[in-house]
Amino acid sequence: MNKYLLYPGCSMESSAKAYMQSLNAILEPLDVQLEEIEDWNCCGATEYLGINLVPAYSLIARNLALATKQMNGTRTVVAPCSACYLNLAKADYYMRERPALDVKVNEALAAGGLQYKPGTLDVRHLIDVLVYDVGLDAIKEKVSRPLTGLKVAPYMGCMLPRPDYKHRWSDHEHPTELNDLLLALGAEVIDYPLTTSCCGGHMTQIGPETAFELIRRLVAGADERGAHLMATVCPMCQLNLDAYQGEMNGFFGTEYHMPVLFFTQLMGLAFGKDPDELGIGLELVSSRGALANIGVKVTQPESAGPRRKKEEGLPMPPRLNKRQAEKEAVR
Amino acid sequence: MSEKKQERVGVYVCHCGTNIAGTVDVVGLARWAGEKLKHLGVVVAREYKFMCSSLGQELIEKDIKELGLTRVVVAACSPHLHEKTFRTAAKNAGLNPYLVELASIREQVSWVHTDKAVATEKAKAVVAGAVSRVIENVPLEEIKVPINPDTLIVGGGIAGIQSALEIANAGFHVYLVEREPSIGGHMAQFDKTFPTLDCSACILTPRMVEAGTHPNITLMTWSEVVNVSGYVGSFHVTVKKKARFVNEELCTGCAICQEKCPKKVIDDVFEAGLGYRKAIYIPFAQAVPKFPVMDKENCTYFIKGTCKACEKFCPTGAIDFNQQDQYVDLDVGNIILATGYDLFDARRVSNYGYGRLPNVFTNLEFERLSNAAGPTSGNIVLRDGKTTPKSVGIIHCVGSRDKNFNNYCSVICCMQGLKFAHLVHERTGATVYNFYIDMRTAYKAYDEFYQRVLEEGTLFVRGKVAEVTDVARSEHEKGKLIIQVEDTLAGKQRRIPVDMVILSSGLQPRHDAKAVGKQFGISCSTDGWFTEKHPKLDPVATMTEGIYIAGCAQGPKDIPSSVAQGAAASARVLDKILQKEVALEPIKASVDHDKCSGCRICNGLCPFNAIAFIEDDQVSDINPALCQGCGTCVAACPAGAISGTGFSDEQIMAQIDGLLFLNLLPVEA
Amino acid sequence: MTAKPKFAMYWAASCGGCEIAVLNTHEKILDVDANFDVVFWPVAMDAKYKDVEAMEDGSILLTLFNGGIRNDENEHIAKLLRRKSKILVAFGSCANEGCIPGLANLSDSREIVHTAFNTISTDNPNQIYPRTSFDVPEGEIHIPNILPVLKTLDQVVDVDYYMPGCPPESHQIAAVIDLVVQVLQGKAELPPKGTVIGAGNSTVCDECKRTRNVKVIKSFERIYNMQIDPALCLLEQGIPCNGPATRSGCNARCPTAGAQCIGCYGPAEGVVDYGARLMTSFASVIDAKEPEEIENILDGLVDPTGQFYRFNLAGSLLKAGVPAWKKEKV
Amino acid sequence: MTENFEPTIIGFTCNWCSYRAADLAGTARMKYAPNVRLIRLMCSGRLDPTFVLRALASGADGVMITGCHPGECHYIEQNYKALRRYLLLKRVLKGMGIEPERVKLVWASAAEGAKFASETTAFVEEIRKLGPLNWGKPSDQLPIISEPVQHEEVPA
Repeated sequence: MNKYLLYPGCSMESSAKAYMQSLNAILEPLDVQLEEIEDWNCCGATEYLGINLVPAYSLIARNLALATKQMNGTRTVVAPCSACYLNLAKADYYMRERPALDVKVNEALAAGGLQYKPGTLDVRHLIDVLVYDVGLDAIKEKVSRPLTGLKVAPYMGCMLPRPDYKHRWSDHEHPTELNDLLLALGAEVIDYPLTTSCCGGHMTQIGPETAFELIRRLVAGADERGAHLMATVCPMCQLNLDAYQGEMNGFFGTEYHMPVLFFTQLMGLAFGKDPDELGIGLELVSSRGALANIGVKVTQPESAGPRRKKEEGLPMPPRLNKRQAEKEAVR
Repeated sequence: MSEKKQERVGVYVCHCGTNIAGTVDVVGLARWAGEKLKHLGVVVAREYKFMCSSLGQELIEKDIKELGLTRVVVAACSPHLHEKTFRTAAKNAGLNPYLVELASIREQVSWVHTDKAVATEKAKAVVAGAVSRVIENVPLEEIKVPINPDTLIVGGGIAGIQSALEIANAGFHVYLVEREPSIGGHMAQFDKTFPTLDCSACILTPRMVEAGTHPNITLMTWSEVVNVSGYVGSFHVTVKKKARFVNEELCTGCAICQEKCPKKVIDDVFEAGLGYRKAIYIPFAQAVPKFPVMDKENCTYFIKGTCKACEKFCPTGAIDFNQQDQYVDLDVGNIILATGYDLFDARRVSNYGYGRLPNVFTNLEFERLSNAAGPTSGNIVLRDGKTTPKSVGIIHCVGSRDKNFNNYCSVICCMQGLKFAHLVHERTGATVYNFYIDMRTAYKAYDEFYQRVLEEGTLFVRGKVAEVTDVARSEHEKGKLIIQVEDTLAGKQRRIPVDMVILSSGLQPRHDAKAVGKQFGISCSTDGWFTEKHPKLDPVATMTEGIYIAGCAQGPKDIPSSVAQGAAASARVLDKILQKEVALEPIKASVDHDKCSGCRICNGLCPFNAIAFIEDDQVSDINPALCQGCGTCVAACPAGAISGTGFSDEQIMAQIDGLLFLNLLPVEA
Repeated sequence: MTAKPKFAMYWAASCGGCEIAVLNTHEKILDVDANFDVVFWPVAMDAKYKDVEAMEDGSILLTLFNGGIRNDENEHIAKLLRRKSKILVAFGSCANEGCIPGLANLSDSREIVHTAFNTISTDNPNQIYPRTSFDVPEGEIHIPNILPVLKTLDQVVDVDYYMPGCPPESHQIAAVIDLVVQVLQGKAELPPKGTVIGAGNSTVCDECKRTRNVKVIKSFERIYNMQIDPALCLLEQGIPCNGPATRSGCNARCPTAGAQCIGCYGPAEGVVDYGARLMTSFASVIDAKEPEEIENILDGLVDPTGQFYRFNLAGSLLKAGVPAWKKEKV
Repeated sequence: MTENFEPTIIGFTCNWCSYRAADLAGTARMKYAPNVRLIRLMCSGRLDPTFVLRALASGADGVMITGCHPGECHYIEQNYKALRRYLLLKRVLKGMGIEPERVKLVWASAAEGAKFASETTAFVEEIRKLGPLNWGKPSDQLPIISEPVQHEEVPA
């Protein structure tokens, strides 16, 4: 029995419901127990650290401080989200590196009657725990419906393997953890050199055009290399690639259809779980077709792609199509 | 303790121009020593501008003679610089050299402190320490050991070959031990050599042949040193001659066995994995010696028990499947290590895609690729074996000058990159890009070569390559390798599509360098290269007497430097041989048998096996010739039965008290 | 020889074991009586300090002084006997190196008194503490004042010979008595001043019969936790045996009996600090290179200070009654 | 007592690494605290705990032991012996009531002049914080046997 503290992070209850559902579904067969940190708060995501360090770190450290209260037997905090994982790990690391910061943060925590001694906890990402603690052999054992014939693009995302504070990952540019896991599930893993390229992060909100290009590269790369779907380990990556795929297509005038599932969902499938139980079908780019390759029927209705807010106020011209514009420019 | 023996000590304070006098009140210091250290036996204390000058030395010699000094303290620079100078001076004046102590008031005082008062106080303490210590010094005589004129050279690369020839030509015997089936080393794999572009084989082969046929050289290839004992002058070495399964007496090197052998194996040593060899093989045409070796792991007979094709066809019946490894014992006086380097494993830089992207090659692979005797007979083609590249990118500093891998510069890559650029250009007319951090083309005629390659039209991009990928972002990138790099001269990101990428993998210490170092009793630097005695003034000697290093074993270097070092090392060895005997520092440990209770605590402590246990008398004993004088056993003996010359308990404790003398003054007053 | 030469024996801070060891020489004690006129020996006979004070300086030929200098009475008598004696012998571990009483130097003298008069082991509800002087109808009475640290004899007065052991082995005492008698009869010479007598020059291992090999210590054990190989060196079995650093002369009694040597014969000839020798030799043969490993092994040494300085503390560099550098100027 | 207190420290160096590091610091004119007075040994393996005890007993406030980095010992592996002795010595000092921090082990290769300088200065500051050792104080302190000290239990 492996027991860990869980820091779910905001998205697990909203945009990444499917991640949470599928995670819960595979815990029992893998004999893993996760205890949620009580009264956890936002990790500050990718922005806050860029704005004001001390409050940002204090915000993160609060979660660590809370976690220490619950560590009976375990000192490992598991985060399923890459951004959460990185932030928690980062806070722990820099508090140790910079005593000054440690002092300031602990002053802040003290205000809430909390304190955290850096190094007390071991912050790890879900896949790290599954691959290295539970182990690929144990996972293999549980596979009852191998994903044979399903071509998967393993997408780790950019935040997970770097910076690698505790030298956990096989490689920083081309980590193999996700490949190995998918292979263990029987899937056919395509060579996907983009595995650690950026998904655009919150650029979708700040500079959509930049984000679209980044998303395009990832989707196109997977598509050209014949992937049926992409596997991801991070809610934000999934959200960007899934929810913005339609807009990206519109922007470039392309017609990619690349479902993006969480690796836990694929594990669930391989363990013979029912797709519904795994939140399959919640994705916007439907995996129905892709999963048909391994004879998995997705019962849930195919969603109508990204739901847009009803247009209000005055009409506006459609978004400029870059390619179109170029063609016209030529003339 | 010191009061009882009345020594007559002379203290000499050096100004070292202003180096010391600038920060230390040398005159005051000398006066202080003369007055305050009287009770220790100081009879004269002088200061002088340059003690190391002949006049300074004469000053000391004169006092020794006229004032009958029995001990001398020179307060000057570090003993590592001038200890010898002043000891010799004392010797000239008839005083045992080991009764002289240097007090380092330059490196340890004047150069590292600024406040004159403080510096002077510290200098006083240092001098008091030296005076107290020198009183406890005892006269020592250098230990002389004979030098065996035979020499062992480990590693048959160009450096080792050079050393061997120099010594052999001087008329002394050399054992040249090589791990691989043939001597020649990396140089034999190369095609052309920079900057002159003369063919590597053409200039190397004659040397190899000379080494192979020289009456004074015993060549031992396919062999490894398994044990080393002894000390300078008389090392005992055991060499393992791995079974060749070929009788060298009978073999004529006709290579029919190789021809007939049905088993093809990828040759990842000589062909750098780019070509094939047979299970029984001669690594390359010009191999020395010419005898083939059988690779037991891959030989069908050893695996299945049948085949023996080689045996059937061998005209002289030289194949011997029952051959066993042999162990040969050698006695030598000196040892030269020329064990060379390993190539950095480019797969570690995963973002360059070596091992993942077929058309990414390493520098060594390219050497074979461009080599007329190589797998493609010199055709520069892609991994598919036929397509000629239209554009080639050469990436410098792969694994070198990189905090993630090796911090050091691998020295050869820049020139090698230029050489490759020239060869590609000349043979394929392809566009060539060089991606470099800095171009380093020092040494004779190197920069001229750079100019030449520039004129040939090779393109140079200054910037560390971020990534080599096959993920196209646009049509014209499709099917190419895209090199993503920041052009730091143009100040922008560039994506340059090419057909072929060559990685200038850096040089690394041999994977087993540390173990080998331990075996021969020499140390490695943090990078793993063998440590030389002095980085500038003694680059081929090591801290261990009688062991020398040459070539890349000591650090990355090109062929000319390797050859120079090989020659230099043999010059050092010849000097030892011609002296016939060598004087060892008399800093040794010895056991007082009356006090020794034979508890055997010390027995396991000596890495040089100098400590032996005498069963009959139940006491431990130290062989002075083997003892290197580290003093670990002295410090470890529970009975205080082991004493060490030069650094005895008495000397050190006296020095402690001396150094603290100033602190004690108020208490005494 | 008209009058027999005078003999004295005194105990300062000690347990009395030394006197017993002397009596334990059996009939040899008669030689003492036969050859000496015993003038002062508080344990064995009645005599007053003033009698000794009355003697003329140097009139006692031989004084065996055992016990450490714990209070000003000890110090006073030490100085007195030094004046009165030709040959003053530091007799037994206490006088030589402080022995068990010397361990008190690890604590402040106030703590010591406090421990003696007011801890759970003492029934002293009214917190009554001794006074150095007190007025009674008969007049003022004095008790000796405790010194801040226990000193060895030679930290207080000049000593002629040292005879180690807790207590010195009777056969060694006998030998010494023989020697002195021989000297008296002009048949032998006295050893040079400062010599250690009644002991060997080497260490206990010299007399220990156990077989010894190259030492590699993987762990330190406490003797009651394990099955001891009766023939093998105890240290090699992980038992911290002080034998290797302890002066020979006792015929390796303890190791022979299966218990580790605890070092009562003190350091070997010429050793400056007894504990240091043990530290350095034990540490040298520990079989570990990583700090953590080493610390784990060292954890097996419960109370290293006590292990290495049980007998030698007052005579050691750091816990000597006076700082080493002062001592040298004495 | 501790204000403007200048510690006196004895430093033991290895002839092959740290002593050369000190030389290098000199040739490079690096400045560091003047409180450390060096003694050259052939190897940190020569370091006999007696020397450290002697230094502390003779008026030093701290002792710095330096040697080659693990695995780089000029005598192959003798610095490991120094390490082990050092770790044991610290335990003994603690038992004697001396702050173990007064003795410090520093690895410095011949190339690490800068490290030698900075470590030295750092150690001097550490000792300055600890204050003077004043060894031999117990014998100066006078016993007051009639007034009990104010704590219940003292380990006897």
